Amino acid sequence: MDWTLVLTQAINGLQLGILLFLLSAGLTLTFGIMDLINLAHASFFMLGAFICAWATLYFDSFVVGIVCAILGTALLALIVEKTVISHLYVRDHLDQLLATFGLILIADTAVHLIWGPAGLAIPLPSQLQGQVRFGELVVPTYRLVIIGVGLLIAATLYWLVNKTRAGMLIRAGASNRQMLSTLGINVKLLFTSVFILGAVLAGLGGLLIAPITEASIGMGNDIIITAFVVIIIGGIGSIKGAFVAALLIGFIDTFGRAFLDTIFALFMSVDSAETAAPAVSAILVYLLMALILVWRPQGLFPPKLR
Amino acid sequence: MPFKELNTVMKKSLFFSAAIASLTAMPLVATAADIKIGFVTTLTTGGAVIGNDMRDAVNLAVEQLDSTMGGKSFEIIFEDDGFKPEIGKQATEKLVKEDNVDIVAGYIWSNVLMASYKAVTRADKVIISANAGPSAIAGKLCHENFFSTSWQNDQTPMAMGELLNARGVKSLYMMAPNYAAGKDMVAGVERTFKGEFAGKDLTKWGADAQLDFSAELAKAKASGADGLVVFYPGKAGGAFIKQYQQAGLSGQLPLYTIFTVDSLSLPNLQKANMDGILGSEMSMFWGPDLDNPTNQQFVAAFKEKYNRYPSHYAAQSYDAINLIASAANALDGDFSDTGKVREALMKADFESIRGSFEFGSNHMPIQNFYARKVVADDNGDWTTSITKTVFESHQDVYAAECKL
Amino acid sequence: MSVLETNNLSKRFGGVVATDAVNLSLQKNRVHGLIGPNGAGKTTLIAQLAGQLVPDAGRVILNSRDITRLGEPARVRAGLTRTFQISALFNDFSVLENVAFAVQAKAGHSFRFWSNVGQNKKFNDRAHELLELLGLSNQAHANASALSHGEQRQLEIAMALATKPLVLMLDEPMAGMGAEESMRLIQLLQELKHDTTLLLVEHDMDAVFALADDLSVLVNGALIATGLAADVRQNPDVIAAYLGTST
Amino acid sequence: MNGVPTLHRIGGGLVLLLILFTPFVMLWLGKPFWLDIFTRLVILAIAASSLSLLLSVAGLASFGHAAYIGLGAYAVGIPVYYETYGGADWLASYSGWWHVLLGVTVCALFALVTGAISLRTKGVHFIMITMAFSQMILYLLVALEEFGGDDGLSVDLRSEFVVPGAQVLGIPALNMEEPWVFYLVCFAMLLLVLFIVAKLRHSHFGRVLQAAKQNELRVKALGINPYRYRLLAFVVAGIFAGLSGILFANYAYFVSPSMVEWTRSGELMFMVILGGVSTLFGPVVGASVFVLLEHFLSRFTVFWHLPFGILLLVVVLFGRGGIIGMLKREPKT
Repeated sequence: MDWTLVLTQAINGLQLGILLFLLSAGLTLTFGIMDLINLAHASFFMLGAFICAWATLYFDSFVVGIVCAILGTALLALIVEKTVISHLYVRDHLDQLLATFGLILIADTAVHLIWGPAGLAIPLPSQLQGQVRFGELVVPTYRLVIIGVGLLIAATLYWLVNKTRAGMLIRAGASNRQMLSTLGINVKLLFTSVFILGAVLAGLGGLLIAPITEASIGMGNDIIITAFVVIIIGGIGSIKGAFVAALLIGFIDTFGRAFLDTIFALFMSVDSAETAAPAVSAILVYLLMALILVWRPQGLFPPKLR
Repeated sequence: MPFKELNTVMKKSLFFSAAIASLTAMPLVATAADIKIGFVTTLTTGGAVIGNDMRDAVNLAVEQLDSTMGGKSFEIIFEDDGFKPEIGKQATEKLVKEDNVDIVAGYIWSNVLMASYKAVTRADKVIISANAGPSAIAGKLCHENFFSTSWQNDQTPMAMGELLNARGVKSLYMMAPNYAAGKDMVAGVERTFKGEFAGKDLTKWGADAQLDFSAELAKAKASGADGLVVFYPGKAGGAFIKQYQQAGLSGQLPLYTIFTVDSLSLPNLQKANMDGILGSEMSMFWGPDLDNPTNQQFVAAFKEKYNRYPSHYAAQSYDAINLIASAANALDGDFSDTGKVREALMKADFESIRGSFEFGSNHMPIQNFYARKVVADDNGDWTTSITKTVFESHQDVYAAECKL
Repeated sequence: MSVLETNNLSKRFGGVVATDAVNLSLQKNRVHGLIGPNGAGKTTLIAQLAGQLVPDAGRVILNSRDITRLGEPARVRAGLTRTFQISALFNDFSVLENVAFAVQAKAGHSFRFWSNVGQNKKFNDRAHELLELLGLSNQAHANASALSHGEQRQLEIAMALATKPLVLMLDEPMAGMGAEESMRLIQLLQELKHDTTLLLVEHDMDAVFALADDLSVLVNGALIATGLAADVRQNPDVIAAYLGTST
Repeated sequence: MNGVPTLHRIGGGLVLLLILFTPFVMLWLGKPFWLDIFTRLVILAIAASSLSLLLSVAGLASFGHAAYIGLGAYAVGIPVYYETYGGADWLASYSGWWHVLLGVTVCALFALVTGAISLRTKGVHFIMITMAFSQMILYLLVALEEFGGDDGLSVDLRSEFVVPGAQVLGIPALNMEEPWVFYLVCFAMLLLVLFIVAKLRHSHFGRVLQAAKQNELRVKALGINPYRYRLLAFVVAGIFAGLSGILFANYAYFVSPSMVEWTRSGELMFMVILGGVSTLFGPVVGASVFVLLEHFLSRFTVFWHLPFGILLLVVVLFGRGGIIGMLKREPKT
């Protein structure tokens, strides 16, 4: 086996995992604390990418684009939380699924009407366009940026959740919702903040990946299901679980795509291996979830005292 | 009490029923046109980029024909396939049964076409594909009422294989989406390419298509191939080109594309400074600079009206409407006898953007294929330019399987 | 004769001992009171007897049969039924349907798909009998959620009785009841012990002393005294640890 | 006794009659397309009713119901494909009886296996694990290259239902290719499914499901383990959804993996909730409104997802109990 190739794929898996983590972190928090299934998380992923792309092109600066995207998704999240989401906290999961699915439809059509069907590309500053060389290994600079930024955000989140008072409340909320109100916390404010935090993280994920894949309509709808798989595997409400599961799935998906056909070709014809491998690697993630749920119905790291 | 309740429920149920009934009975939008042409394409989702280009070309043709063909007024009824076979099939049924159109055209995607064409042929009407050309419908499933103004899927990649031979490529890596057209493309290249395959990848396609090709690009690079061929229509194409450049492969692993780089993606790529694509080659039956009067008129009119280059999707759609118009002229606008419509279409007596147009026995065009290269035009806008003719009067290989 | 007994039943949660080698023995057709201060582990003990919690060690024996490994539904079918501290009813069902369903549960498997269960005479008649017994007849067609708190407690018992238990474990049945309702319930339980055996967990000491033939006292997960109610009440440890301070 | 159930029956009967006759009236008015729309409507109503057995009766939010529609559809598509183009003689057939046998068996087995695993989880985990199994079917179908993979498979002929000996007695065979005959077959299937669901709802079995939906703890404390009852409900619902898939393949002359996408499962849920979860006819009303709305909105604009999404929000936020719930509610005075 070619070790540079394996290493390259490992970096790709890490990048995918980080992206999944950005998306899942908000999802697992809103889920754990507010008991809210939010499909519309996917829309913030998309909106982050579109706003960033639009602002980058308009102001001709990637940095301005990022700032606009963060502020924009935060503002939109605030509006959506106040008008729709806050009414859903007391509803059952089905209502939440449907209402947030409705939000996705609205957001997708709105983006089509505003920016057209084509999607937007984000031009990268030239410093980020190149490649970095580690001996044999050549890695696109921008992918390292994604990984670096993602790890930084993960570390910040870890600090926020584990070392600050706000984080204490978040953890308390994720493990025991009743406790919050007995502690005399402004629950509404906490919920709104957590929702916005989650939305901004999703938007960050979207704008980070957009220079690679372009901002396109429904780009989040594809990945949100995987993000749900991540938080289920990681244990609902657990940031640590989301991180571990996101990386796990990132690696499994990438390595599955990269090497499964080679492995399959060992015991079947090359042709059937090449068609079977993508399907099987697509199934791998769900298979993993089903197995983990059978083994540990609460996921890998369920918050205690649930 | 029960009576009161009964009353309310009855009233409300009746109201509900009346609501359904009145919705159902809603009069159709009255249309005055004599000839109705249905056009099924993708107008929502990311696929709408292509669909809009086709619609623009159709509207240009309608404008140039002044909404008359064969002395009769005509109109186009556009339907959205939502990028999904079932929705396309449903839209086709609606065109045939409710709008009672004379001819149905359009169809970007092979799977949508395959799901839909029987709805048209069952009603003994004619269907004209303005893009999709799956092998089945060119071969064993060919139908007398089916015509194409595009190509059979295998032809363009076969031309690519030939082009690769001419460019001296010995070892090839190929990537395509894992669906029928993708596999046809791989098979097409294999048919004519004389070197060996260093590897190939079929990636996930459909609603949740794979857009991150890092894993595959790494493999391609490691394979030691001296050429990379990709087929990624629509938004995946743009994503691919970016990653190709970011991975630092431009200049190292020459890129050849099939239906990936076109007038739709080039402006976007230019905006994102993806100059790695400049100079890359593709195979195609047509190009904006193809030298014939009809084409030059078409490209100029399209650019004037929409302020951009037309894509081949647009060119094919433009041809489809003009082909229908030629049949209308031959039949004085009377489409009631499907047999006669077929005969008239078969003659293909119209000014094609290809220069000349001829149908094979399976109602697929017999046509030239060219190599095109990505260049900047005089205004600095990126476009493609024909560099050589790869095939002359090429017929698809499935025509032999068609028993028409 | 002992109907239900435990041998060295033990359960820990992390470092906390919730049940500490408990040896409990219930005699047939008697009321056995189980008392102890808050947090003594009464509910945990009941949960282990009912099969909701698996003990770390020890055995549960019902009618000389080891049921330690049986799941909750199987124990109920074997004759060991519980009521809940907080009423656990089917709120969308009527009162009658609640009890009829409990009767249905006792009647054997419910893989019957055709006949309308709401019109099952056997179930409804038995349910009416039980409602009569608990004094809920006039509420039979009300929604369970519409009952008053005390009535819900009674419905809870009616449902438990529908399973014809050998041993009925009552987890604070009087909680939240008015004085009059409590009196009625005490009378009822007195009569019930002729047909069944009762384990009564209760905070209302008057009720316990009025009803209990035997008494056990649980402190910090361990039984500090068990035996005839009259004897246990005199036990100095019990007076010191519990009665002296709590009442 | 309480009068409301009877009233529901009257209202529901009205809706069914309307569904039955509208397309024929439209056919008579020269609008044959309505037969298509209503055929689709009835097939989706079957699928939604089967889901309501899980969702409304048993309280099990299965988010993978589309998988059974796909399996049922391929149980028609694959045998017809082989019969038309040769191969796999043991499977190939145009016989509708064979398709039904195959579809029902496959759906029942799939439901049995995945249900046995899924029902060990609760709440949102159940939602996600059912979706995961459905995604596996999706990618499995995509991988079936022989049957068109992602592109799906054309079904050249509809299932043939030949009753042995019927011809001898002079009864003509059902011509499923005739749209109105096919419509009546679908409608009859809807009646059958509704009848069975209604029966189950009020049976001993149904009461266990309803009780376990309200208070699982108590059901166990009464000596019943709801697991096997739920599993059976899961299998029955799967079979009915499979039947709707068999009809769908016949209706569309086409099967494809996109029938199994998670959004399809979501749409089915929407139909059940739109109509009202606590009633027998809710899913029928929900499916009707869904299909008609989709049709009319998409005629006004290609951006019909926008009003549709808004409607979804409105129904969830303000229309508790769905349409039937709103009909039942007394007007405020």
